[in-house]
Amino acid sequence: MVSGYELKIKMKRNSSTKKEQQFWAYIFLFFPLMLLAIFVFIPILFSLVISFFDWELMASQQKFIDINNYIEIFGDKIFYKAILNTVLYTIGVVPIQTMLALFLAFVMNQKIRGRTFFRTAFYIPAVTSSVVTSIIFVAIYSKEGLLNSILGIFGFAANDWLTNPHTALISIMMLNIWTTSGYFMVSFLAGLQNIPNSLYEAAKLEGATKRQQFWHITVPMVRPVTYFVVVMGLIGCFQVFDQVFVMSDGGPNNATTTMSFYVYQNAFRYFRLGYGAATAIVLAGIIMIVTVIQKKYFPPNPY
Amino acid sequence: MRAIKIQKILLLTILCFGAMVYLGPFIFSVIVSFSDNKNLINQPGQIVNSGWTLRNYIYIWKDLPFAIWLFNSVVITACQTVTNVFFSALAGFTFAKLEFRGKNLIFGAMLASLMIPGIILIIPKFLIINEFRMINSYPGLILPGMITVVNIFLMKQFFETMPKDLVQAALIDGCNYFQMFWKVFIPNSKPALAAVAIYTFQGTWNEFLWPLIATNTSEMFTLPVGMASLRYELLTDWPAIMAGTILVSIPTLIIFIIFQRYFVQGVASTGGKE
Amino acid sequence: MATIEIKNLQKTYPNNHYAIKGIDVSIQEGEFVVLVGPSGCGKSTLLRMIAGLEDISGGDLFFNDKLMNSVHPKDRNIAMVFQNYALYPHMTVYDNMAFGLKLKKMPKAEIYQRVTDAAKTLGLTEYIDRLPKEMSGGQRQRVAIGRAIVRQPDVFLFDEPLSNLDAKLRVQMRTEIKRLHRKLKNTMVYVTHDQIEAMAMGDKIVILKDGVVYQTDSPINLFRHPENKFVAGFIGSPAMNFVSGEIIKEEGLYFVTRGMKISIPPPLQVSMERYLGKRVDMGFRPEYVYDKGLEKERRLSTDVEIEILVVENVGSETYNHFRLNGMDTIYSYRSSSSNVHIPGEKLTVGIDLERLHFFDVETEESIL
Amino acid sequence: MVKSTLKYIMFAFSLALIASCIRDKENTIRFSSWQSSPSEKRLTDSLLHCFAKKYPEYNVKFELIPGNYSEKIQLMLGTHTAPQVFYVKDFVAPSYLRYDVLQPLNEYIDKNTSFDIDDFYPQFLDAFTKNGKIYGLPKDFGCFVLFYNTDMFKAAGINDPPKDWAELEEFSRKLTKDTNGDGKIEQYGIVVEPSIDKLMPFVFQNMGGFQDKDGNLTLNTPEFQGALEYYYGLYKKNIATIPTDVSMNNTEEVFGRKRAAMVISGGWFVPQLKDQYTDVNYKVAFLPKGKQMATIAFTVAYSSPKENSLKEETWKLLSYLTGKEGMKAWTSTGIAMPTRKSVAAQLDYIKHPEYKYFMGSVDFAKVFQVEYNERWYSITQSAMQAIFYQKADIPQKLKEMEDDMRSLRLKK
Repeated sequence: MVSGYELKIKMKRNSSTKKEQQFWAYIFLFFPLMLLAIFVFIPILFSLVISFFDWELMASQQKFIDINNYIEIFGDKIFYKAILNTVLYTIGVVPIQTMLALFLAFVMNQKIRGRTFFRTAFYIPAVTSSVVTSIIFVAIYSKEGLLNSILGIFGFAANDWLTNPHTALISIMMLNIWTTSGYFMVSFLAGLQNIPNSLYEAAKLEGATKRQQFWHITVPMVRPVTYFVVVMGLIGCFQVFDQVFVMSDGGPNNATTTMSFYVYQNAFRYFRLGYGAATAIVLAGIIMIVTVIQKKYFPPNPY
Repeated sequence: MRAIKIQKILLLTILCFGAMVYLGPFIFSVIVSFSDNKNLINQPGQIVNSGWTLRNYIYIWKDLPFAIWLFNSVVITACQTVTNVFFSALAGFTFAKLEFRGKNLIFGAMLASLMIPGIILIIPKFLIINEFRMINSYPGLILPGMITVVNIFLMKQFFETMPKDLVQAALIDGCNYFQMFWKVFIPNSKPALAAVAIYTFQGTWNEFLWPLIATNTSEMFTLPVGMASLRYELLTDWPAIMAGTILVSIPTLIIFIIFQRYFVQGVASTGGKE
Repeated sequence: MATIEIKNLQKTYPNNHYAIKGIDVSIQEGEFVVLVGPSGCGKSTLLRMIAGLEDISGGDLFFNDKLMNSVHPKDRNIAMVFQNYALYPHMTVYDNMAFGLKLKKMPKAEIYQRVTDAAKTLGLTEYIDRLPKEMSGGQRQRVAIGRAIVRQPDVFLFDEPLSNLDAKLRVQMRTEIKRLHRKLKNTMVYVTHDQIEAMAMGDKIVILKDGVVYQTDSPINLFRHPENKFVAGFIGSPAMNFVSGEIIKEEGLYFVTRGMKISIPPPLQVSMERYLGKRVDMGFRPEYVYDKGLEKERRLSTDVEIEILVVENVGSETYNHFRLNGMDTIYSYRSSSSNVHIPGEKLTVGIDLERLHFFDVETEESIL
Repeated sequence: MVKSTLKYIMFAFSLALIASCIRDKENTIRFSSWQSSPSEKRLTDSLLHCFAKKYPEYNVKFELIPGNYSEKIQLMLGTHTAPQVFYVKDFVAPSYLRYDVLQPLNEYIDKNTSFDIDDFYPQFLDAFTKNGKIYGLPKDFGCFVLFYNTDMFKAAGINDPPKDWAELEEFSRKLTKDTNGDGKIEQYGIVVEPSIDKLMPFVFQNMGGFQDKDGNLTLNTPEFQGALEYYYGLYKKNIATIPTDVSMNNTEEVFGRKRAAMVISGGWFVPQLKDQYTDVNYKVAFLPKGKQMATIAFTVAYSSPKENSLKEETWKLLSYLTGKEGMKAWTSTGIAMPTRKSVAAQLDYIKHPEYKYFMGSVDFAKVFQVEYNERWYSITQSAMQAIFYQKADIPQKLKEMEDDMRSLRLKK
């Protein structure tokens, strides 16, 4: 490396710090960019290409079928069901986890003994492998599992949460809220601690109650964090996969087939890689439209 | 005064209840994993009354390829975390402190790629790795995770807060740009490096979709993939499965408790900025 | 030690913005040269070009008659002290100073010798194992200087090294750097935006504005004989007063403006002839305005009636701000602290005719 | 700091390096299968052990594939990581055979006259044959029979297993009981599941099928629908249960844990009963007759990928495993039935009190193969679930299934 650099100096008599920087910058970026190209940039384009093929893993030659995959998507009932499930999932999870996280953060931000313990407790689900939490919840949700025995104490009839098509998706949603709310709580907590105390003091002088302080100072001041939490929540929910794979395998009767899971199924169970790529692209389109809409109508900081 | 006291008690009650909800499943899983009653899930209320045993852990460890999965997870996580942090820091430094042609273009492309949902990459990534004949191998598992745009972004933001004078001082002291990066900037970015490292560690250790797709044989599985396969292999042998979940969780838990400060800092630093 | 020769040096940015528009400066061996000017004048850029941290877009830079344009900073045998000290936060004082030497693969013993010597010179011996964050601003500044000293460079470059210190410390460090210069006798180039600092420190001062040298001279010459209106206004505190007026001829040349008629001193009569009937700017320093009632010996101008607006008493002296005859501009006048005026006081003053400056309205050049 | 970081990097990379160096020996034959029970695993191990004894120059490495076996094998074939020898299930065979990825074995079979290909039952060999080329050698077969709990039957006063649909329903009703009087049913007559495999015997018994000879779907026919209505009826009438209703994973477990008196299962269940559910007294019977006697036969073949650097070695293993000697060793425990006539005769299974029902089923058992993309299974599975969990309308569902599947037909 060094000799190359010296060579460069010799070659360019009028070499300069700018040229030198450029030279090093390209060296530094070479490997990262190569990896990014292979595993991010090229795949994005490649994915588009695949989606126009009837791409089969074991076939020696792939068949170009122009937009037939996309045509099939628009007549595919399960695809619509997957979109519906994903949307329901997102609508159910994002607001609740955001509010819960804000609530927890607000409670935690009071002067309370054992804050570190509670923070750790709330955060642990977020750092645990999604496969692990999913498996634990399969046990909890099973017909004779923990949830039903607790509900039984209050006289509720046992329900097989994951094989009942009416409750399967909701069960996974609850798991998701349980895992992520602690994570986002920490984000909110950081946001809350960044609010200058003087604002609260000023509000107190003007006679604002605790509740008014919460709605008129806390909520607007953590808006950038809220934005971040909502965006991350949306992205996470739109791509939920692990829980579905472990807990319900998309069933019963596709009640929990989400978009990501459907992409996976098509590509790696039915080996229809072209069709899978096409569904992924449609999904990506939907996610991007939602983010654009969100950016437009719910900007991070309107002030 | 009394109102404040009542309020405090109320808050504490809420928090304790919350802690129960958040920790309960893990406690449940620990209890089940030590139980010697395979049927216990079928007999509600008897969880605690059953006998205690280490048998489930012994079974998981000795009769299942758990040790191999653990080894795989450790190798992959170690390689990915180290290289990812290194490359992210290097690229972040380059974008933050060096001027070069095409900088804005490259950085713009990277930012744009953040907008693309990851699911779109899975199929082409699989096909590309397959072209390299790397499916079901360590390189196939490690390479795609060696660089993350978000980490580059975080490191860039961090390096931008460091004064430009340091660059010039190092230049005059006779550093080349790599020495400058390695001897001046890296030693001064421990908190950022730790946050990125811990994030990467956690993400890699828990990563499921890619190893699921990129591995075929049990001896290449990582812990999460192995665990997921146990779900169907052990079926309702819940004590054994729960023993597995506990074993998988312990490393993350240890890391989390040791580095909690950095975790929280990391969340705060990513959450604060958008 | 080295001489520095800057010839028609230029700096252009890609957006065709000229930061430095062809500068010529020559610096003698062992000279202490200060580059001064308002912010954005290009003084730091010029310094960084000397250091090799910025590319040279045009012109030549010589050290000891050797062309330096494309020499790497580390090979120019220079040392630089930065505004923000730019100490390596993770290194102790010792390591900070030794870092450059280590990179040069200097023997350990010699590094030790040099660093301890420098530490002794700067009074840092007892702090040698501390980290920068454990030290005060002044101490850090010393470390930064120490780091420069140990390299035993041909040229020291200072980039506003004192601007982050509080006023008192700044004055103290100023003398210390001067003392250091006297001891080391190195060529030093010093950048500051503070003209007082420049006047106090420089053997030679280069005044820059918008990438152009306005004047290069010794401090006293700059004060006495500014070559243009900018330099005249930049040097001195409070700044020089300017008033615009016309040249008329009665029994000799006069400068007239509302309520003021000042006869042009004889040495200037000839050159002012050209401006007869034209507008010129006249400048006079607050130091050379006198209370007619008190000052009898000097040759003062005709009476000027003023009304004091604001009085600033700084202890040793007093700055009185006033308006001239309904004009908007506020002028100042320095009086001794024994002669205290009060706002609203009306006063008759005169200006020392020996100390007048006249400037061409268009070129802003001094008329001599 | 710098040095310790370097150390970590070196450590991580050396780990990876070591890990990737732990490679198999050059001439190792990789062998993959799923495992339905620990007893099957033991059997596989001993069989491979015998092979190793006989041919010590070959290394065979067993790689277990848990969960989603067929997908994984197809993925491995597609990703150049397939083992040299692996199981192929009969009903996914068409999707394997459609690509040119399996090794045709005719050449080897022809060379080795002692292998005696004609000894195989032809219907099992046919399942792996395309255009006259044999791509897999059936190692064994199994078929659905009826297991019934003799204690429960005795307690309900029934002596013989049900012979036809009417008896099956009648007996089930009698066997469904609330044994401890808590108002909930503890014991069901039969355990069924919302799955196409368990339904198909009933369809065949009702003279129906999944597809006709030309490959057109025949779901929307009275025969298919009648079978489905009867099958679902058992559950609807609350005389049958499904595993999830009692928090279990499969029907065998429900039977083993004495929550149901009857179960439809295959030979692989026998060792499980003997190992795990030792307290269950049971007997085996032919499936009850509908319009005709019928059941499904499952056969599994050993196949080998075309992309294989150890073809000769592979053939050695294949021919050992499916040869007379290997098959005898494999099937002598009764885990599965032999697909060679000679082995069946040798083992005398035709007269065995239990196995005779498996061997006897060969006469009327059908091999179930579907010539549609893998997705057909998920579609039918979803439909079955919709019927069982959501009480979906059966005729309408059948029509939907046909519509959804039509475009998935495999290209020739």
